[in-house]
Amino acid sequence: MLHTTGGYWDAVAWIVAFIVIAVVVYIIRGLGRRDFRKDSAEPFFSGVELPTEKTHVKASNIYWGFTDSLKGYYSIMKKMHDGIINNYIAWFIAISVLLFFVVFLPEVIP
Amino acid sequence: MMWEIIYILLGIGIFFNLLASVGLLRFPDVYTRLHAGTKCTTFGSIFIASAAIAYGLWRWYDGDKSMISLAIHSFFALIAILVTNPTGAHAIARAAYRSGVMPKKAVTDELGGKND
Amino acid sequence: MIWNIPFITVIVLIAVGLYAVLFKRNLIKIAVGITIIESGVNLFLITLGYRKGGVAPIYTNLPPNVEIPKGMVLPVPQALTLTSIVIGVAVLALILSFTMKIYEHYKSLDSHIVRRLKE
Amino acid sequence: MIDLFSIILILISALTIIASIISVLMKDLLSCVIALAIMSLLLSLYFYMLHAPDVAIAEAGVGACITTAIFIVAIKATERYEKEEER
Amino acid sequence: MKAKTIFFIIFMAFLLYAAFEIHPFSKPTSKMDDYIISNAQNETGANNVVTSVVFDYRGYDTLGEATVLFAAVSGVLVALRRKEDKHE
Amino acid sequence: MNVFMLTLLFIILSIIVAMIRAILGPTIPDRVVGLDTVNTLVIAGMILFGAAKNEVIYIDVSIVYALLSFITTVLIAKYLEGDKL
Amino acid sequence: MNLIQQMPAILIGMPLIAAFLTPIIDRVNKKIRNGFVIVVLILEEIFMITLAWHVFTNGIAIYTMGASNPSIVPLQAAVPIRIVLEIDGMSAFMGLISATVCLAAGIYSISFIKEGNGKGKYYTLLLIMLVGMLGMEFTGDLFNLFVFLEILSITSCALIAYRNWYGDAVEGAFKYMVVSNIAALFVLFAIGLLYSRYDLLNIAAISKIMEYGSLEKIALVLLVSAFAMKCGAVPMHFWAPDSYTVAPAPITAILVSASQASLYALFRTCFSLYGNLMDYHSIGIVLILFGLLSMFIGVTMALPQKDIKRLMAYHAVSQTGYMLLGVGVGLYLLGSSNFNTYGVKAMEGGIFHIINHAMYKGLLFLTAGAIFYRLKTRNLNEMGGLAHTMKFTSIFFIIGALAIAGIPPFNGFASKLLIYEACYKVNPILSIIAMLVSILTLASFVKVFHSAFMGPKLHDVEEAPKSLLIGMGILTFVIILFGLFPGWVVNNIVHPAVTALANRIDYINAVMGG
Amino acid sequence: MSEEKNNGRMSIIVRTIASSVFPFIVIFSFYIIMHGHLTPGGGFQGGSVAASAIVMLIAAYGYRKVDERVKENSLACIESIGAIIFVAVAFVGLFMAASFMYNFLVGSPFFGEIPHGGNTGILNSGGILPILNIAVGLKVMAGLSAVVAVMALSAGEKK
Amino acid sequence: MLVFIGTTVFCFILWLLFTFNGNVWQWDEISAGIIFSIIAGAISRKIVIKEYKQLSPKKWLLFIAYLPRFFYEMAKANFDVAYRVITGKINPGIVKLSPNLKNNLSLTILANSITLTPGTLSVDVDDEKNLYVHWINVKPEFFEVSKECKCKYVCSTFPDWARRIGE
Repeated sequence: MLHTTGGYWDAVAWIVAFIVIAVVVYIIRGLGRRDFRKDSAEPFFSGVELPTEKTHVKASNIYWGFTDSLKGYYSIMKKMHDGIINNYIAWFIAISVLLFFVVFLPEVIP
Repeated sequence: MMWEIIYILLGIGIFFNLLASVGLLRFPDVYTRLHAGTKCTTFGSIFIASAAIAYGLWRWYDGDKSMISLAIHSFFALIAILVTNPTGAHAIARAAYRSGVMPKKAVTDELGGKND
Repeated sequence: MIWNIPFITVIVLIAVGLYAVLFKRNLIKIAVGITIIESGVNLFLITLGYRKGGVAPIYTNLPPNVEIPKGMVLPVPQALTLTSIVIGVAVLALILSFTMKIYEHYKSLDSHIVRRLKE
Repeated sequence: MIDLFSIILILISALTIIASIISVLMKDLLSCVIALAIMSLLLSLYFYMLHAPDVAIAEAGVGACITTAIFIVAIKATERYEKEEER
Repeated sequence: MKAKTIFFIIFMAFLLYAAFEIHPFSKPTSKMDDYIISNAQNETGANNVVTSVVFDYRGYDTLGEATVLFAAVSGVLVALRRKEDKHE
Repeated sequence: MNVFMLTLLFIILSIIVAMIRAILGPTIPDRVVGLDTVNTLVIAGMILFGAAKNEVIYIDVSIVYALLSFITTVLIAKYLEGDKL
Repeated sequence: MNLIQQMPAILIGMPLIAAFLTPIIDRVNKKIRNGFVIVVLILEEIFMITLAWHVFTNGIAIYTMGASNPSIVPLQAAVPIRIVLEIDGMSAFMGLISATVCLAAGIYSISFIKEGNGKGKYYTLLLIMLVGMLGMEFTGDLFNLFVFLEILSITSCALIAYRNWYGDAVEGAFKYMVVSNIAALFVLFAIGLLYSRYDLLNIAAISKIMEYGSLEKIALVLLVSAFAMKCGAVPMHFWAPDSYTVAPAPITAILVSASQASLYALFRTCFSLYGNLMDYHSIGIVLILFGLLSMFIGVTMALPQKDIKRLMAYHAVSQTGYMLLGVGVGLYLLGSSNFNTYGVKAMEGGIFHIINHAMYKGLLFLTAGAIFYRLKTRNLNEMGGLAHTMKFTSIFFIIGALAIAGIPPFNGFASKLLIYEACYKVNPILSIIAMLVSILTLASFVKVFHSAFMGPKLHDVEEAPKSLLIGMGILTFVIILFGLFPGWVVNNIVHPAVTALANRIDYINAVMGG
Repeated sequence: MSEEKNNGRMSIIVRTIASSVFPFIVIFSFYIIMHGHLTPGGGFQGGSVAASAIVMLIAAYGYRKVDERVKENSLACIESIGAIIFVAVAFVGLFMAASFMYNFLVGSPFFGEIPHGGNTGILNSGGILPILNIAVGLKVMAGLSAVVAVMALSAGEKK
Repeated sequence: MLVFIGTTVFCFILWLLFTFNGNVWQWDEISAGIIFSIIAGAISRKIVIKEYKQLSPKKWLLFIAYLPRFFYEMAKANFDVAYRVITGKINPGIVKLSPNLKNNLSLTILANSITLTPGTLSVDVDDEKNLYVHWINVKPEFFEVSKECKCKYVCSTFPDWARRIGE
């Protein structure tokens, strides 16, 4: 039993509920017609022949749309991750300078 | 009396050390610079170390017992300089010759062509 | 009377080393820069411990008329610096051996070329 | 008033800084190593004059020999001149 | 490149500010160190206070230092070891 | 004023002059000569400072330098000779 | 002699002496060496659990190195002279993580690392790495922290470069070495600044008499930015993907908990060293910003990756953001009246996330290693259909992926829930971004699962060897355990850690007495 | 060319001087290590000086010649032994006396003399410090020379 | 074995000198010295001395007798360098000398001596033990001297001293 700010979370209860629901679903599924599956039709792919051999989508092609729509963002990111060691340290210096300003500003501007 | 001796020794040491530096600046090529850099610094350091040795012995003679080790250790530093400095000079000279630095204004070069 | 010149020396040394790390593209130069920063920090620790008129904190053959403890420099920074020097050597050896291996694979020491890992 | 010790310390500081700058700016890495050795040497003198002989010995043993040796071996295995190649 | 230079200069300026803020050179605060200088001989029996700090008061640091060196030597041996026959 | 310290000042001046050679030196051997000179001068300076402060035990450092400076020179010379290590 | 009193020293000393013995045993027999290392790691785990249990029940444990009675700080001087190890709830918590991950990785390495001329040194370095983590987490001394930071980074680099026949491996090691060494040098500089001010090195003693002057501010900035860089907070995270990608898989799993040791040092600096002396609002906001940036940039960079380990490395960056977010919210609220209500909850979430992250990210990296072990590639494009043969590996992967995505009932959900709800009270936008990142995480792991495990059978491979499965199994077991009983874990392990971190006065009094 | 002929050896003068200086450096490094608790120096400093002596031999005679006598694996073993001595002494402090790194020998008969004030140095004072000095010295000597030797070997292989 | 003992004794003497601090040595100092000299001797027994002849005390006495002469030459050398630094008159060249020395030690002594003495700097040494010397002031008469006397002409009596000490 994990108390959060707004309530609580109990994994065991959740699992019990999950199992109960699963059992109920299974029972409901068992109530249906058993012979339905046998004469179910092939899905209709708008006239296109289904490929017989199994295919595998390449990893680089997944979420292609996502990356393509965020092209501007990704080009900036790729420029940031340029793999040059000098720039890695430069970022450290930059962040330190920003932190210096954060820490020292209350002194300058009361 | 003792201080005068030390002054003289230190003076000679300073003179030769400065001479070494000036020689290092004035000479035209590596080999002649090595002459200045090796001989004069060694000689100057000998005098400076001798000043320290004299000082240590004097203080020891005056009753400060542990000052004898100032003299002994300075003596060892002196020996070490004396042994290693000319060897280092030789190593550099040979390396310089083999890496193709020829002596400038050379009258004769009997090593020429033998650096294989 | 010597203002804070040793501390300023330290900062300048760190600046020079950091300059090498930031702007030099040769990997061995970066190692040189790290060594210089290391030296600067070591010098910083030692200068922190210096006390005017102090002698080294060693009782063997102590010169006469040394006031204890105010007449000795602080020992803890020296101990810290010793540790720091050893760590510096260890790091330097490791960095340079990596550099040798990198040259074997990339045939270059330019940090703009040694970047197969990016994006 | 400024005493002799301070003058010497300031001179050594200046020399140390000069040596470090030289070791960064030189294009020939071997010169860098030599400048680094000089810097380590002067640093050791600095430590020595700040009454830290323990550290001075350590810096002597490490800076005079081991560091230089490692650098020279590394330069030997790689290349001697810092090349500015086109981006 | 320009931004890098600016950040670098500002960073060093802050550190330089720190150098001016530290206690004046040759006048350190000493609380722990005075205790160590006075008592090191009695507590550790060593004349060299630095050694007694290195190996007794802060001996654990020295253990760490020895470990660093050991790790670095092992690291160099690992990084520069010869190629094995079977690659992973 | 301690005469040893005064001498040390002159030694530092010599170091400055020797360092000019180490910086200018057109070839590597020139620089090494400068390094060698600086080395010897630093050893002398260390001896002087130890004597000036009446500190007997400080001289160990200069012995270490006197022994080890030679190794740097030999290593660089070895590199220049072009032999394998 | 009271063994539990001496436990901190034994925990540090035992793996150390084992590490020094390993090269000698390696010359005698390889099998004995493997057994020896595993036995030491198991003993370490047992001792760590004992010590942690002791700390959680009895409060802070003190160990003074070299004193005649180690569990009290000698009082003849007004300040601690010797090095003091101070193990409070947070340290013990972090120690548990390190020991567990190292045990799993050690077992995993038996067959993962091929027998060759480097394996003895591999185990030596692994043990020293454990020592480095434990030392960083236990110590109560600033300079000692620096020393162990360096031990950790040196061993990490040596192990990243273990497969030195790949150019990338050495390159990643070089980058990590430079980055971590610069960070460590600035940490040392900051330590010097603090030392110059107070002539002390003990964290508690400095904290007791500290004033918030300009030197302390500079030291604070250097410490925070250096540790933030070492734990991989955006925008100083660039080394993390580089080095995580190329390290051997078990080392990557340990590297995750190693960067969490830096995170621990960051929290220790913020909470125990400076505490509510400093301007904790602004530093809290800075931590929250770090967290948000890390989460978002990490996960968006992870999405298009095609290298499986690089993808996971970006997720590691992203998950670090959650911890920074949770604890940053806690720091932001520290001292206000809201702290006891939801500030504590946020910190509980953040710190619970540390252990969860170490477990599931370790597990994921180990599964990636198992795939690499069979396929010899990390490229997702060349994988496919592995679920046909590598059944256990795929099950482990599913568990890890679901845990990292925050799907109930696994442990990731519990900690994320805590963070969401607490952050919602501060600012709803924080929670919204956190949830968005969680969704994107799930998306990218769906991609990995699809590309690697689903689809037609492309490769004819076998199941991973037994030791790999055991190593993964340990972590899976812990994940399921934590997922099933999050309440128990939070109340008994995480809550003591949070209170230890938040109560600076207790930390000081344990050393300085009264 | 000279590479084959010299096989990495320096000229005969350098070699002779290196040989003659070698025992001097070695005994001096032992002096530094042994008197670490009395004079400036100690395990690390002496160890690095001794390692420098070995580096000098490597420089003067070439790596091959030194490799015939000292293998880097045995150097690594010596280093382990030094480290083990260190940790073992620390553990003796834990199990026999009070705590880890406890200086249990101070006040005991042999190493336990406690000097007072400025003196000329007593070798058998310092408790466990001389033992730790020797351990660290052994370790540093073996470690640093192993580093240089391995790097030199690796650099030489490539050519 | 003799070599080992010789090295050990040498090391032990060095140790005694290092540790001398005004008082008579303590027993622990001496015993530590013996132990460490034996270790140092064992390490360096095959490196240092290659011929038994070098151990003879007569050589050492000769070496000490050689020092004043050597020092005198060194002083002369320095004034020579001072002269050349101030005037800038140099006339350098590399010349070949055949000193006919048999073993390495004597050659080393000769080379180091002539490096520190007037106007000469040893540059190289070949397999036949011929020295190549950089001479800062090559006199024209040098080329007329016969091959055997060249050595004597450049470095006066040093070869004899080196032969007596080294061989």
